[in-house]
Amino acid sequence: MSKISKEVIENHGISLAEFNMILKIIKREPNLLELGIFSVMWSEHCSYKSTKKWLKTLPTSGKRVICGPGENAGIVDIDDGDALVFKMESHNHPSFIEPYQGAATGVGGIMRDVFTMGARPIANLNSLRFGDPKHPKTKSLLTGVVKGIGDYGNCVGIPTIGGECFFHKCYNNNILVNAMCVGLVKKNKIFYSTAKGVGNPIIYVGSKTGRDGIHGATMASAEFDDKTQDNRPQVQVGDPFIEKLLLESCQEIMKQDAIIAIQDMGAAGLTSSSFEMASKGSCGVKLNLDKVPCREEKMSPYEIMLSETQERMLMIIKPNKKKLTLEVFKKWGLDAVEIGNLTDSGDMELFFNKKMVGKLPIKPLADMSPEYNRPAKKLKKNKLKKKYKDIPIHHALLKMISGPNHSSKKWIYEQYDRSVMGDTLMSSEQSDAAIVRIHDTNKAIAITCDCNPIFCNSDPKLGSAIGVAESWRNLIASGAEPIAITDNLNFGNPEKEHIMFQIKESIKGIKMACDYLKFPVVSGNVSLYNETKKKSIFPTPVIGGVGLINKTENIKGFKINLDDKIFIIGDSYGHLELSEYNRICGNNDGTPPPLNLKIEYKNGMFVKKFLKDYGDLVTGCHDISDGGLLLALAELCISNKKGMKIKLPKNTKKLKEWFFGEDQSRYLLVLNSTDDFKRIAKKNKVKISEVAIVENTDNFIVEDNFKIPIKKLIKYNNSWYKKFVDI
Amino acid sequence: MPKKVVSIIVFPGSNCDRDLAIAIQKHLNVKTEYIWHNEAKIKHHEMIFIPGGFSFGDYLRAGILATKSPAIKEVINFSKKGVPIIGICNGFQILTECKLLEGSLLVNKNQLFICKDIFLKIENKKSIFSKNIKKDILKFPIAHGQGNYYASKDSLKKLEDNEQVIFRYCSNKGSVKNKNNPNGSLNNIAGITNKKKNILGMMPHPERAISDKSTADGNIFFEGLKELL
Amino acid sequence: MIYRVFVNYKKGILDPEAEAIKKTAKRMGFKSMKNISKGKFFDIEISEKKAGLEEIRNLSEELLSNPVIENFKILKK
Amino acid sequence: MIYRVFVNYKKGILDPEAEAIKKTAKRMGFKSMKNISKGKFFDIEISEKKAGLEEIRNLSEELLSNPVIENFKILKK
Ligand SMILES: Nc1ncnc2c1ncn2[C@@H]1O[C@H](COP(=O)(O)OP(=O)(O)O)[C@@H](O)[C@H]1O
Ligand SMILES: [Mg+2]
Repeated sequence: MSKISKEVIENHGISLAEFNMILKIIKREPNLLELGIFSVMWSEHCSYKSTKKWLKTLPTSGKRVICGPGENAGIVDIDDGDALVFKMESHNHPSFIEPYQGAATGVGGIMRDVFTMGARPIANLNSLRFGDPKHPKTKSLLTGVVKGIGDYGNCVGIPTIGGECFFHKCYNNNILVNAMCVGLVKKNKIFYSTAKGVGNPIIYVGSKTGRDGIHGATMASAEFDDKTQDNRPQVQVGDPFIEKLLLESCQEIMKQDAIIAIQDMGAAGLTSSSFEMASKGSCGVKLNLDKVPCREEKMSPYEIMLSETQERMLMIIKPNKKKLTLEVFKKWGLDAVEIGNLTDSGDMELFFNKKMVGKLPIKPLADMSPEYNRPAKKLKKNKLKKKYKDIPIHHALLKMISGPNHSSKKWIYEQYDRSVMGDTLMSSEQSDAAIVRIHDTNKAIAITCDCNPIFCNSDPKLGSAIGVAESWRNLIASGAEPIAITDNLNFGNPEKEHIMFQIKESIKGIKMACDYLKFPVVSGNVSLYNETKKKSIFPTPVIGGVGLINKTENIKGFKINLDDKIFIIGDSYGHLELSEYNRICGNNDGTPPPLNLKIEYKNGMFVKKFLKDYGDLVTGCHDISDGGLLLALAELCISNKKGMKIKLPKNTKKLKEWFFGEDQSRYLLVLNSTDDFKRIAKKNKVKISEVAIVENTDNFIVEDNFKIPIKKLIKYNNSWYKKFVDI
Repeated sequence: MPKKVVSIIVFPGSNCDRDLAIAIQKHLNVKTEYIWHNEAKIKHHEMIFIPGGFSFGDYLRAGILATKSPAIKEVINFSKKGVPIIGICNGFQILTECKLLEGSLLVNKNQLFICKDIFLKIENKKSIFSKNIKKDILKFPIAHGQGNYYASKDSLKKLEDNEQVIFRYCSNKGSVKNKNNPNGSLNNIAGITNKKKNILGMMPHPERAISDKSTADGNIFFEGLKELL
Repeated sequence: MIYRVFVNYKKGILDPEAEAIKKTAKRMGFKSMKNISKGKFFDIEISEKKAGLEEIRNLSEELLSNPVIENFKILKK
Repeated sequence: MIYRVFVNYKKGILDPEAEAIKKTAKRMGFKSMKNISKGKFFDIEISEKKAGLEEIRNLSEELLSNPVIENFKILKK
């Protein structure tokens, strides 16, 4: 074996201290294959070395939690023997390099994480961040990513029902593509990844292994430089057809009591999947790498172990079910092979053509993986209060609804099959959360993705807490009981003190809000080094929330009817700093609105209970988030193609604050009868005020101020994407 | 009396098979049986459905790879005997690729996958599939990347003259205009039959419109098939 | 032995992708371009010589092209 | 003057479509087929002679092919 040079070690992203640790663990020099294995296992992506210490502080248990972080996805109980399996995952770097394939394989990866656990995926969502629309790459990135997400999910036949899309120049060279998947499983049919039983066969199934994305996992842990754009071998091509076959064949085998443990081959492919399974079960593993089905000629053990070819799974099978298992895979036309078996050695032993080519101890490698307490320091902000122009209210509204961030996302979501499987009740343009029915029942679940990077950039702790609160609020507004979240923490380079500060603060904020709202974290993902040429993205901790709707009659969306009255629930202070309004005026300074979790909880519980007990009185419900009250009202009108008349507040001197302030913990309730509502709100000491009435008009009318024809609102709202992608 | 059985052909990559079975059972008082594409015999052939999805990944051209499956040979045999056959979405694409139906379904004019609710005008009620539909305009979802119906001038004329066009994309009031055409189909064609009128192919998904609040017109479509069994 | 099969749309069939490329190319300033059309090709490696071409013709007819919309042409590589 | 631009996947990149076609062809009984790969081609008609080839090269690089996963080749027809 070749001696390992300093350069080789460096190329594997392994620090000197880490290399010394390796020597200590195996008590000799590793060969290249072993070094490669260490490098991927200890990469940021697989080992979470910069964030592990902080992630451990997150609240992960609750009365509905069946499985928290640590498995392929989190699981929560939704009664009647049903459970939901869900997780979010990023594919940021690959999507920047090849948007179509990068995004597609991101969707494929997260679906495998979910169906590995025995669940059938029932909904996909995605949270997207692109650069300035004026940036020359933005258009092709947007079109490629959206098509990639759509084509993959559509082909597998899982509805893509929601998400978010946001443009900002901080993402010019580092776009974010976070995909979330939710699956349904019977509580007593969950599969885990803990390997057990000496001698049991290890079965490989799925696509043949190629040289794709070797070192993909370490790439995700390294900052971009200009050269990265020419990095060819990193690109993996997705095959949604094989994914569909994997899904169906695994579901079929899972009915047969054949599988002891199962795990998808995600980042770091065969290496991490086999290591993790063995390590969880305190087993040893023997693999015959020449048995692995290969797409290319002459693939080396190194390439086979590190390949990131998509659509592959690894499973430990009961020996007496081996034949049956292989037959099922054959029926589905998939390559399935026994590539090794479990041992009691505690080691991973790798053979190639009958020769041992690598041997590593499993437990120490996992247990002694690096964990850093990286230094963190707040960056001093030099406040530049620029002069900016104050835009009149109705101009501001039109500008907002016709701009990139608040235009109708129709161009995006029409490319996603939302109706397949027949259970989509609301996709995310019809309600604050997307809603899908549990098949053949009267139950449904609500799902939402949220993050306000503008807030997080100014104050990562508060901004992240607001993200959690907004997710919680969205679920309540749709008529659900919030259950739990998954998170996707997207940040820059953690080796920089101010970025590490953002990460720690953000996790603190998530913890604070989750604790208070009893909204545990059951799974998640971390994506670091989202940074190019020293420019980092804004901290973007995306929160994916899931809630339960007991009866589909309780679902609320953006509906309004003639003569309904619209009330605001919660206090309005008129916080304009960092608001969408200020931004379109050219003012980007300030702090996010304060978040009082006690009031958040109180208001939320009030709305939740009112929707449950007096649901008949409520036509629709909507939370107030960026864009403030006026945008929330305009969205209701656009969605219903109906007009309304909006009242002025008592203090007419602060109209902009009233209409565009982004104070937290507020909802809009659309009521067809108000007496009970007023009485109960008073009893609960919840602040309410009537803000609008749905009249027989084709206009969006602000009393004594202005009116805009609804047709015009809709036209403005629909124009941006069309123009942008069509130029 | 034992229930009659309707066959649904399932290919690797089909994904509307379950929902189709549910819709059929809900309205037609029959059992449904899935026929795996590799089966060379279709036992029950009172009526045959080919569901939507992405058979064989829709690689090469949507539907073409599925036409090489043994079960399709059976479908072709039964089609000659006059067995009613319905292909929805991918099923329609498969039926054109194996030449049981005229024409071809090209990539949508805007080159994008399109998923949305559309309105369908029932062009004529002279086919066994349409004569009992108790409405003139139906609202169904579409979800396809290749639904742009094309046929040569001659065959198009024959289709029209012979009243083989069953469904056209239209407005909510039934007007058939270019702006109601979601995918570029010639003459706004959304569904056709063969010359003998025992085979129907259509792009929209009635099986996805049987319980949703936004449209339940699929029920009307399936009710209309009752007499066939 | 490798044969290359070319498949393209028949005359008169509107190809939106080619149209879009043309539009974009014009916008990007490729002025000399008068027209653009597109197609697919398949490189097929076969083992024996005899009957090979016949098989490839059948394959092209039955699988690789759709006669309603496409033409094909076989060349030896 | 017409140039034909050939675009295909770089070596080592998975082509799931070609895989699916190969499997089906085998099922159909085309036994002599050993391998199949695929690509696209573009026929571009240009007006003037000079600088034409240069323009086509740029077009191929920037629009017709995706340099991350594809190669291209230009031939005069
Ligand atoms: N930010 C986070 N919050 C909570 N759990 C997390 C977070 N990041 C990762 N995890 C958990 O760590 C485990 C490993 O994640 P990951 O490496 O992404 O898994 P996989 O390889 O299956 O995609 C998972 O159980 C995941 O849920
Ligand atoms: Mg996994």
